[in-house]
Amino acid sequence: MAVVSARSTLPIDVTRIRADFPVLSRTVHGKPLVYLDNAATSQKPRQVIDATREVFEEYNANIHRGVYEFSERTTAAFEGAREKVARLLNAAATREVIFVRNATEGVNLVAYAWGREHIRSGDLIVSTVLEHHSNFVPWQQLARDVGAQIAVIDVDDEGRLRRDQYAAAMKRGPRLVAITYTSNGLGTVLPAKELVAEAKAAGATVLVDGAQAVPHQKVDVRDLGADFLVFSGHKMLAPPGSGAVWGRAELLERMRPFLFGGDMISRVTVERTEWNELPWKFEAGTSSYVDAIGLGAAVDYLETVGLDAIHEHELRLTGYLLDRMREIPGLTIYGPKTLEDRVGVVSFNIDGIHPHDVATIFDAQGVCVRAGHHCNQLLMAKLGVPATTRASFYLYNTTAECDALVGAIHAAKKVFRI
Amino acid sequence: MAVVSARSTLPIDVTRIRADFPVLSRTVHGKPLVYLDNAATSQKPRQVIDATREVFEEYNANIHRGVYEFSERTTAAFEGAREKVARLLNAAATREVIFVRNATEGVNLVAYAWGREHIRSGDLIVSTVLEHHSNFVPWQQLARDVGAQIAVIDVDDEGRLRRDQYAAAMKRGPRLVAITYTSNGLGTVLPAKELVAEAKAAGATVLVDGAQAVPHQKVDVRDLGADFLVFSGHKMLAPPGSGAVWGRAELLERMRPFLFGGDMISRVTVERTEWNELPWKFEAGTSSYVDAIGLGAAVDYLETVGLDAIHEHELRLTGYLLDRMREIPGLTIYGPKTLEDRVGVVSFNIDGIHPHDVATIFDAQGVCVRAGHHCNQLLMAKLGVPATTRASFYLYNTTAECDALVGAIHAAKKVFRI
Amino acid sequence: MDDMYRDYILDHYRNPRNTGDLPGATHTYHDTNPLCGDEITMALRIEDGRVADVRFEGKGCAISQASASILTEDVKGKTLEEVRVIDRQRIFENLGIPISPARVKCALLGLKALKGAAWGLSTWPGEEEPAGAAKRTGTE
Amino acid sequence: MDDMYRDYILDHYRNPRNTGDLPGATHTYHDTNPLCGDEITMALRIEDGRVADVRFEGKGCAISQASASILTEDVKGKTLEEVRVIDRQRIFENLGIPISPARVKCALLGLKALKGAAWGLSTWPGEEEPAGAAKRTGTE
Ligand SMILES: Cc1ncc(COP(=O)(O)O)c(C=O)c1O
Ligand SMILES: Cc1ncc(COP(=O)(O)O)c(C=O)c1O
Repeated sequence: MAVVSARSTLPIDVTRIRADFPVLSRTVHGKPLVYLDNAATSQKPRQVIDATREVFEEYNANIHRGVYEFSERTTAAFEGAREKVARLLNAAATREVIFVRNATEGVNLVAYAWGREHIRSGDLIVSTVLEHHSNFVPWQQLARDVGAQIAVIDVDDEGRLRRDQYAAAMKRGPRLVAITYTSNGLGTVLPAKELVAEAKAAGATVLVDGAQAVPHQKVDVRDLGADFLVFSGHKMLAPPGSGAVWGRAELLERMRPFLFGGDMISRVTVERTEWNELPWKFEAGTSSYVDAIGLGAAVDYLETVGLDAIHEHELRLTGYLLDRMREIPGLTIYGPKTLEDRVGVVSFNIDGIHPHDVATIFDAQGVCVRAGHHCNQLLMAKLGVPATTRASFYLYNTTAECDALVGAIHAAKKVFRI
Repeated sequence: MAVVSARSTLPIDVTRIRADFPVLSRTVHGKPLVYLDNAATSQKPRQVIDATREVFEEYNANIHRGVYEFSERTTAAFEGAREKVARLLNAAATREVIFVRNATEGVNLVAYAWGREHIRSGDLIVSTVLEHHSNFVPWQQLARDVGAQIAVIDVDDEGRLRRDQYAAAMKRGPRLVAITYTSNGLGTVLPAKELVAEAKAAGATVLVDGAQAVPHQKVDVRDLGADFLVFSGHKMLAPPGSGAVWGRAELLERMRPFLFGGDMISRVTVERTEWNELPWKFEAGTSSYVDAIGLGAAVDYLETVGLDAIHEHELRLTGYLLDRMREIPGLTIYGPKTLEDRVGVVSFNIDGIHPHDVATIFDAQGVCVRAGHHCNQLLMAKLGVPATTRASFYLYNTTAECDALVGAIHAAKKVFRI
Repeated sequence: MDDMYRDYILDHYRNPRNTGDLPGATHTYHDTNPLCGDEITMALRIEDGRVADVRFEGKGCAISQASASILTEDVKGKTLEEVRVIDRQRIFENLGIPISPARVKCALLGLKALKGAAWGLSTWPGEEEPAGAAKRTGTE
Repeated sequence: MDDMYRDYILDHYRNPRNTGDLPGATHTYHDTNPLCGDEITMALRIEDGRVADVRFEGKGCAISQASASILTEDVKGKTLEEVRVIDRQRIFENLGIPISPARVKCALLGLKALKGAAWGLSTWPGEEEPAGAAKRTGTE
């Protein structure tokens, strides 16, 4: 099944884009790769691969404090990547961007460095049933340790957040609201700006999990109004090991550091330590500076294509796939029925076939999807299933790949004689 | 100044090795690169660069739980890297190896997950004046938070640990002993096995900072007898972002996780979370799996050359450089006078020239060294200087590079009309 | 794929043998694979050191359910000594189909529950993965 | 390198101008660059809105000490308004030598101490690095 080029009516030139991703021309079990597991991780364009290789081959040295040219070059590339991320998010200042390994470490950083200082016994933390474990378990454990409560806001039958429940929770004066922007399990896009505004009006500090949003649409932290935003580079064309916490400088300034060690100090004596300035105060030890430089190259790539165009492209693919899947009997499709509040992710089950069997059969067709709970066990419990099969898009996917997925669904039914 | 090949009497074939490192043939300010900042970070051989690129170009997918071939391949490469590290350290089990970003995160993991559970008010933590900030500040902060005490063992005039002070501290029944194996500031190699034995006899839990040892000599954790060992991949030919904590399984099993989120759970409900098995219990979120795969390739490379041979090679270079530097008037050389307890690092000052000026002048000659406190402010205070100039070796360095360094010292004196 | 989802596999999946309650069970064990939600309960009636009867109940993928079903057929009538030597290799042979690394846990869930029932052990001779095999766990 | 460590730089380093105690100082500020241990104390005597006298004391690298020494010559007699507009560019021009990114903090330490003395401020118009410049901090 050949992957044909996108039509010119699509908002981006997918054929050209695909040529930038070496892995996309590989085969799996003799079939062309159809990579539809982008919510788990994205593939990388040559521009990112080359940026990281260039560091190693041309000028690698440890960053910061090296009084020689290679260290200056590597430092400039690393700090330049931070500026790119700050610009991408429209942060008020570059020092508001802290490099971390991934969104998960980002949430933990905030939970340890802000949460353990500010959340007290009896305080309320508001979360949702849509949260990835990474934006739930840190708060659950914090709540357990300090005796705080967690309210988990439910979703309606289409996977949209129960705004009535959310509004009611706001009346209880939460100390912290920790919510996702886009659900990795369903593709639901939450009205993040409105939710943040309600939370801020209620006096809460707000963390937004942007792991599935920052890669797929324009996220402007000043417009969003939250206090913290976290995301992972590996889901947006960058190497695993890159990611960031954006935080409002006033908050970050007042927070105690999370990890202690080299680079985050300004002066150490036996008795006490003075911290470095932002953002380095939160970056202990040798950063994953090559991964971060890769993230900078990924931001360049995404901005060249345009995040609005990418979003539009994914909307079209999602609409196309949903339409094609609705023709197939015996499928359960989860999440919003319209494109208004969803993008990029299609979670489903084939009646009578377990998702693991589905994924195995798809794999034989070259079609890569996730099967499982997607680190969304609260959501799975709500849906009443142990697992789903999930296809998720990115800028390089095509309608032909949607067709391949549909073909794989038919193949699975055939294998199972359904 | 050409970098000539090593003589055949050297224990390793440096000419062949150098050909594997693309960056080593670069020039700086028109001069051949003489990279002597290996204690800060190492350069990377083609084998490591290619291993990481291969993931991105041939089979990248997120690890664990992916029911398709690419994910299986990436998972196998990642877990294979863990097995290589476990074998390198002679760990009793692969699950005793936890991947972290760097040695610093490793110490913090132990400080949070073990330390905050076991160190109580009034307890004693034993550290040394040789510690890198990364193995001191986490304990200092922990001590501050729980009301524990820290004893900082001094060094003698040659930078050897004061065994008398150490033995006296052991009599006080420390809860934790956190010591470096090799000093990054002086190159002193501590008698780690003896120190660990004394600490264990005193009933302490022992963490060894292997950041400067694991890259440069054979470290066998079963022989060493410690409870935890940490190190960074980037100092041993691997990409930044890779590193590990080795811990004894009995301890790791009983420890609560440090970072919470995806991958480290086995089951999440609103009320509670069950943890995954070792080692994944400590690896929350998407690991830096490509960096870790690079670390696996680096271990292969180091084992092919042979860690004993590398150690021998660095001993010879250290001896050669010390001899040549002793001929130069107006130098202060820090650390042990003999090779018995030192390797790989030569810290010095040129009378009348600040290390920053030294490094700038060296840079113009293509010679890369560190100038500063080396994240060793306790040691600098002991030495009574704000900073030193530090040259540090790795397997690809040559006596010709030592000569280049000596030439640069003369050049610095000339520039300063000394 | 027809290699893997053969008729007898699908038959065991859809019409599992030896299911339901086991009256007079002497040993019972429930195990899960939290990654995919597969669950299996194994119940044994051991008499004179032999598996006089065995039943299982479960839900999950075709591989885990068929593997458990086949396993019950295999162990019925065996001595505990004979049961003890059943290893992962035997399970794969019983299944008679290629099992990719990601599906190993599915294939072995029944064995895990069985060993739990018979010995209440969490390790079982021959159940461990051979050195070099990567284990699977759950993230995205 | 002779570009950088010119005679007048070494001369200012070895024979710094305007050093020592400043009797009747109206403003004093001590600043350090903890990365290299450089230290500078700037003392000013401001009279009628002018720098009637200035002295510094410090230790550190040639660049930081020469830069501070030259700066004291530059500001003596200036009005506070004139002092306020001294920016990093001016410092580089005063030094008259190429300053690599890693040495910028050295070059600017005197200015930082001066501004601290005059205004007790931690930011100073024109002291910020231009967008795109990487800052230096300390690790290995
Ligand atoms: C002895 C020692 N410990 C710890 C570290 C910290 O290593 P990293 O910055 O990779 O965490 C270093 C690095 O300089 C070191 O030399
Ligand atoms: C919504 C959401 N949050 C957090 C994460 C965790 O990301 P990472 O594993 O990169 O830390 C993910 C990744 O799946 C996600 O989809």
